[in-house]
Amino acid sequence: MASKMLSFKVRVEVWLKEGLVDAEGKTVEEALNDLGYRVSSSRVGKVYEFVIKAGDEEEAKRLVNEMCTRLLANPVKDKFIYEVKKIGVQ
Amino acid sequence: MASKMLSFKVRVEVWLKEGLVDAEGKTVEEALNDLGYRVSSSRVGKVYEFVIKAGDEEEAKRLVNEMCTRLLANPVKDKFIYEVKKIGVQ
Amino acid sequence: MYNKLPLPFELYEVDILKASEEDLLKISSEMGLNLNLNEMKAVKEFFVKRGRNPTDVELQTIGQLWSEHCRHKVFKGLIVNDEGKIVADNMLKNFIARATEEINAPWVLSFLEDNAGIVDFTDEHAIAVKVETHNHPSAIDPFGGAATGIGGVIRDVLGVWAKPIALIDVLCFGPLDYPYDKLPKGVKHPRYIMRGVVAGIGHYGNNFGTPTTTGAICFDEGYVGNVVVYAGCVGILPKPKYIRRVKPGDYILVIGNKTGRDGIHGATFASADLREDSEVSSRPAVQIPDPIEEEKLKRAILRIRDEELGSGITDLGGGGLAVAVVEMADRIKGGATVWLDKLHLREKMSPWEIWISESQERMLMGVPKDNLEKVLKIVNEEELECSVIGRFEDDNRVRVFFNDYLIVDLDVSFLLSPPKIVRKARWIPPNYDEPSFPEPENLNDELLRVLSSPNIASRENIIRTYDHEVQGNTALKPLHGEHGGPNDASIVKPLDRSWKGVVISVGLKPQYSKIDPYWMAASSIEEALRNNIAVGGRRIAILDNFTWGNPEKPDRLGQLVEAVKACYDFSKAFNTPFISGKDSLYNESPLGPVLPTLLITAIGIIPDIRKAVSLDLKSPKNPLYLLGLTRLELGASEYYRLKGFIGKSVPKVYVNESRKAMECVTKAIDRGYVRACHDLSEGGLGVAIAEMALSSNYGAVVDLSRVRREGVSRNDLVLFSESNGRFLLEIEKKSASEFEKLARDLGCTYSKIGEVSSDGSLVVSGINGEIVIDLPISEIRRAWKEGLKW
Amino acid sequence: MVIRILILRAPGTNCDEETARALREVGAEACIVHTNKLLSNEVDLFSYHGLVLPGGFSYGDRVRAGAIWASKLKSRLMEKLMEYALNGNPILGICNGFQALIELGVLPFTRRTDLNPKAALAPNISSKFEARWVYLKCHSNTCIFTRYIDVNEVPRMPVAHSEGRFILGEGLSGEELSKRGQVVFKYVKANGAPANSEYPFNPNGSMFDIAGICNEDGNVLGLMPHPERAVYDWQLPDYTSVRRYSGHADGWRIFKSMIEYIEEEIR
Ligand SMILES: Nc1ncnc2c1ncn2[C@@H]1O[C@H](COP(=O)(O)OP(=O)(O)O)[C@@H](O)[C@H]1O
Ligand SMILES: [Mg+2]
Repeated sequence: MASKMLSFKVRVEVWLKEGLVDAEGKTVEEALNDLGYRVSSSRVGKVYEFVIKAGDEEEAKRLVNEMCTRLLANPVKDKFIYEVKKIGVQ
Repeated sequence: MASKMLSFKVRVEVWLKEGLVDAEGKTVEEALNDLGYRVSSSRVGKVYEFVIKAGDEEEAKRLVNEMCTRLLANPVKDKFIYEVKKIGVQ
Repeated sequence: MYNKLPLPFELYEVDILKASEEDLLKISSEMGLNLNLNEMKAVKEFFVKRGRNPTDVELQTIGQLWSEHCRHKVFKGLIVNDEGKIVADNMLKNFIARATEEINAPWVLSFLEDNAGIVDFTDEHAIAVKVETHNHPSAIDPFGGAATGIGGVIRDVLGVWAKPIALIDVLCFGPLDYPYDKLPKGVKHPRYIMRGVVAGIGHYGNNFGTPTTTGAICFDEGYVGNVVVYAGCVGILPKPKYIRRVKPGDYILVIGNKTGRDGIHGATFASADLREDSEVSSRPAVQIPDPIEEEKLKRAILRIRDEELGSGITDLGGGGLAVAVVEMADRIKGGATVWLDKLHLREKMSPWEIWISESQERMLMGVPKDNLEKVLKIVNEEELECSVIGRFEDDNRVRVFFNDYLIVDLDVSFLLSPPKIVRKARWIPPNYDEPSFPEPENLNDELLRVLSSPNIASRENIIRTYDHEVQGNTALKPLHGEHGGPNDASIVKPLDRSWKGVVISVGLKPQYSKIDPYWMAASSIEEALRNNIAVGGRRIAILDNFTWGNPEKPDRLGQLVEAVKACYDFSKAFNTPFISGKDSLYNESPLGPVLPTLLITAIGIIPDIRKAVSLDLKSPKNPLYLLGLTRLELGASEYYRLKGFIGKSVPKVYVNESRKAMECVTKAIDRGYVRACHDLSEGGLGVAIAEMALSSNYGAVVDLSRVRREGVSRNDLVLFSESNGRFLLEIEKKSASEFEKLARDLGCTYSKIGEVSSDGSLVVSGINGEIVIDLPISEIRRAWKEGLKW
Repeated sequence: MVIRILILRAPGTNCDEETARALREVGAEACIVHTNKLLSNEVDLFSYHGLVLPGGFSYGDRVRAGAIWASKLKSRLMEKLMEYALNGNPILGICNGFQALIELGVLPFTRRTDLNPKAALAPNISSKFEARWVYLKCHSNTCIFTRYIDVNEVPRMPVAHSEGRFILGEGLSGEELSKRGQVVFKYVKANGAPANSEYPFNPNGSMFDIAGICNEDGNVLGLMPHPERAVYDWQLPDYTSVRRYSGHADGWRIFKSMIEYIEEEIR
């Protein structure tokens, strides 16, 4: 760990895979239509934002991908996308 | 309603306001650190995606803003951001 | 071999008439039927007699109905030893059911037959109970798997027209500090699994609105590759409303969720590549839980029940519509016609998928023509969807149509009688030594270490994420009082106009199966009973839930036979009938088989919940009595485990002693002698007294030399022996002599081993009179409360 | 004449039956009615003396706890509901019902001009569901629901929720609410000392330790704890230890107060 560590700002979005029932999405859609809006195809997901330390962008991406499969998403039912942006040296 | 209606793809993100403890963000951060990642400043939000019908982009934005304050966010604790993109004519 | 028929929907004819043995196996595997050669031959024979080939839907129907999950083939099969001699024939009938039949208790209203077991409660009401396993789904998706486990077992209880009043969750995980780098590929870390499972159970129970009152959690290396999730549900129903009078002509309704591709077994025609991990028999796709949908279902079902509009009901569980329709038709010794295209769907699916989909939150109901309109109105008011998909018939045939085209035409009796399987079993006891290590000098540290072991420490962090009081009827709670003491059982008072309570407890001793599965099972039964009796329960019925490894391996099956034998022996010996249960076999992972695990759930009653006894010490100077004999029985004990040993001397069950102790406790409670009571289990006497004290604001003084013991002469071993049959009681001081007389009259081994103290510490003197433990209760409480960090 | 109370339910409401039992225990007739029946005017709110929004997970607490329920009521019942409240009819929101009243903007202020919520119930600081008994201190002598509870008394009730962290909107102060008698219950320690945000006495991280508030007129109360689970002494978590039974527990007094108010002021 002697090498210099960089900080990266990470954004992860986790969505239920297509084909699985998104009950929350359905409820939201109904409620919005009740309120008089003409809404369809509603889906609900989660966003995570955090800062991570890594040696370089490659590593940061690898780590984030790992975190997604190990904790933030369940690859069996979720799909996820992420972005990693360098924010500075430590 | 005689006038032609357009469809817009909408994305809304809802986050707890800065200054309020984001308990879920904290829990995720702890769990990620448990797993050996060096993560900080973690926050968790919700994303909604849906399609809405409106006369034009102005109207679509106005409607989405309204939906956010009426249902998707509670302005006392939440902040929200949204994007509206035209996807076609009906 | 598959011939697509020229129809506007997907249907294949499968050429089985000309299939060779090899072809038969290929069909079974390509279609994901999971049938062996013998079974496939029986299928072929059936169609040869019919003189036609089956459709894919028919083969899938047979695959589902003949599955291990639905037919309990191992439990009903023939089991032989290495010499080919029969060791068991139909264990379900000849061990489990036989015990219940021989006991022949008049208060058992329905057992091992309907969706849930049913026992008498009051003049008007009965109690229904079911416990399920949901291991495989929870391994794949801990949150969804555990949640749908709860959802599924709730539907079993709704499936006997009962209202759910309590939930049970019993969970086994790998050690939370298991090294990540030792995990085989594809196996998730116990921490991740536990977080998901606990959240899933809380999510479903809390949203659905039934209190999760009872459970257990166990950690062992044997669960790293195979998480174990038991989900149970207790319900109540007015006896006259237990309606099962479906008649030919009654409509078949499916109420609830839209049907989609959930839980359809992994294999399709396209993906021929299955079973690369050959120990795992099926990998149902994930199921998405929706407790609110089920809450609506509950409302509708209870309204339909109260107005007596339905003629029969069952849940849609494993095997989906195929299994539910056939089993319901069989109940009336009749048949059914189904119009499969009428079902409300979420997506476009082929007929076989619709027929066996395991979409959650759906129920099947029989409704007489005249009541249809009223049922539909209720369903509508509860914002549920519903389809009339068929009609019951008086022949023994199940016929399924899709767009008026006949796609299934099978005999009900054929579907319910798969060829009997024959399996080999071998039981070779392991050869462990009794460990020898010096007696530790400081038992303070030993006690604190045992108390903070994850297997013993407080479960408060988990239990408080479950709503255990919704419905407002939880009279004795899983967490007692201010300090969250670990009560032995919980009590629910389900009726406003009666003081009667339902007492719910469990017994779980999987560690003991490392030494001997027979005594593991015996101990589990005995512990479940003792837990129940400790709070005032009686007239106890039990449920068995097995989680085992691959029964095709003789050693696994050998252990299973041992455990099943014990089930018969001790159910009979304690006069406690089995009313329901379930087995989950094939729990294997790259790390080997699951630790053989038997959950015993005990359902007792207490005539008046105001007489319930909790474990916390109540007032200083009251004497403490130990019932039962302490033996040198530390094999697979928590104490040995923490020292790195297994040992040999697994606790046995001495029925006579045990029954006397139980009778003594019940009588003493009824006569008002007992202020506090706790059973001795993991961690033995040391943990029991510590838990009683830490649950209260008092302390205790205990003298180990007064403990009635046999063959134990070391303080640590007396303190941590896990001998069965023991209770620790706080007796009202003024009743002490009456209590002793009662114990003597019953011929019960008892001894006054100390008393409640007011100075807030636990002081234990050893066999030779020296002080071996002196600890402030606050420190004991901290160790116990902080042991299970996650 | 009997006192009739409407208990409103929605899909996922799951504390309606025990709430009805609590009301019957104090002599009222409790009618459990589906929200849709009110929205469709099949049932008239004004034919009831009081309204209770019970606990549960209405519509699965999707979006936010109580948000969907509130939006359904907002879309078709808002004016009636306001009129009902302003007429002085008692309205009680328990747990999910409290969340809905906050989302509706009926609490903390029923008399107001704009429709936006002025408070929120955010996810618990522990980020977990919390089921535990808490001690409350009563701070209001104007709220009609505490006629049977004296100021500074310390009643005990269980909470069971994951979104109960009370947050007051910008520009509003707790003191101001307090002064007007709108802070009805605060979380405290067993001896009545302030919880001062300390977990688990304040189980969710609520601002000013607020557990329950009422409107300006004192006839609308919302609280996170469940009084309907503390109606009888046998529901207490240490019932077997105390052996000092009175028949009823503290939650009973809230329902009793409600009914007495109706008897004296409304009927
Ligand atoms: N191993 C077992 N021990 C005791 N009872 C069992 C066992 N397996 C099944 N049963 C009982 O047989 C009946 C039918 O079981 P099953 O078909 O598994 O029900 P379901 O499909 O509704 O879960 C139930 O009452 C169940 O409890
Ligand atoms: Mg069933």
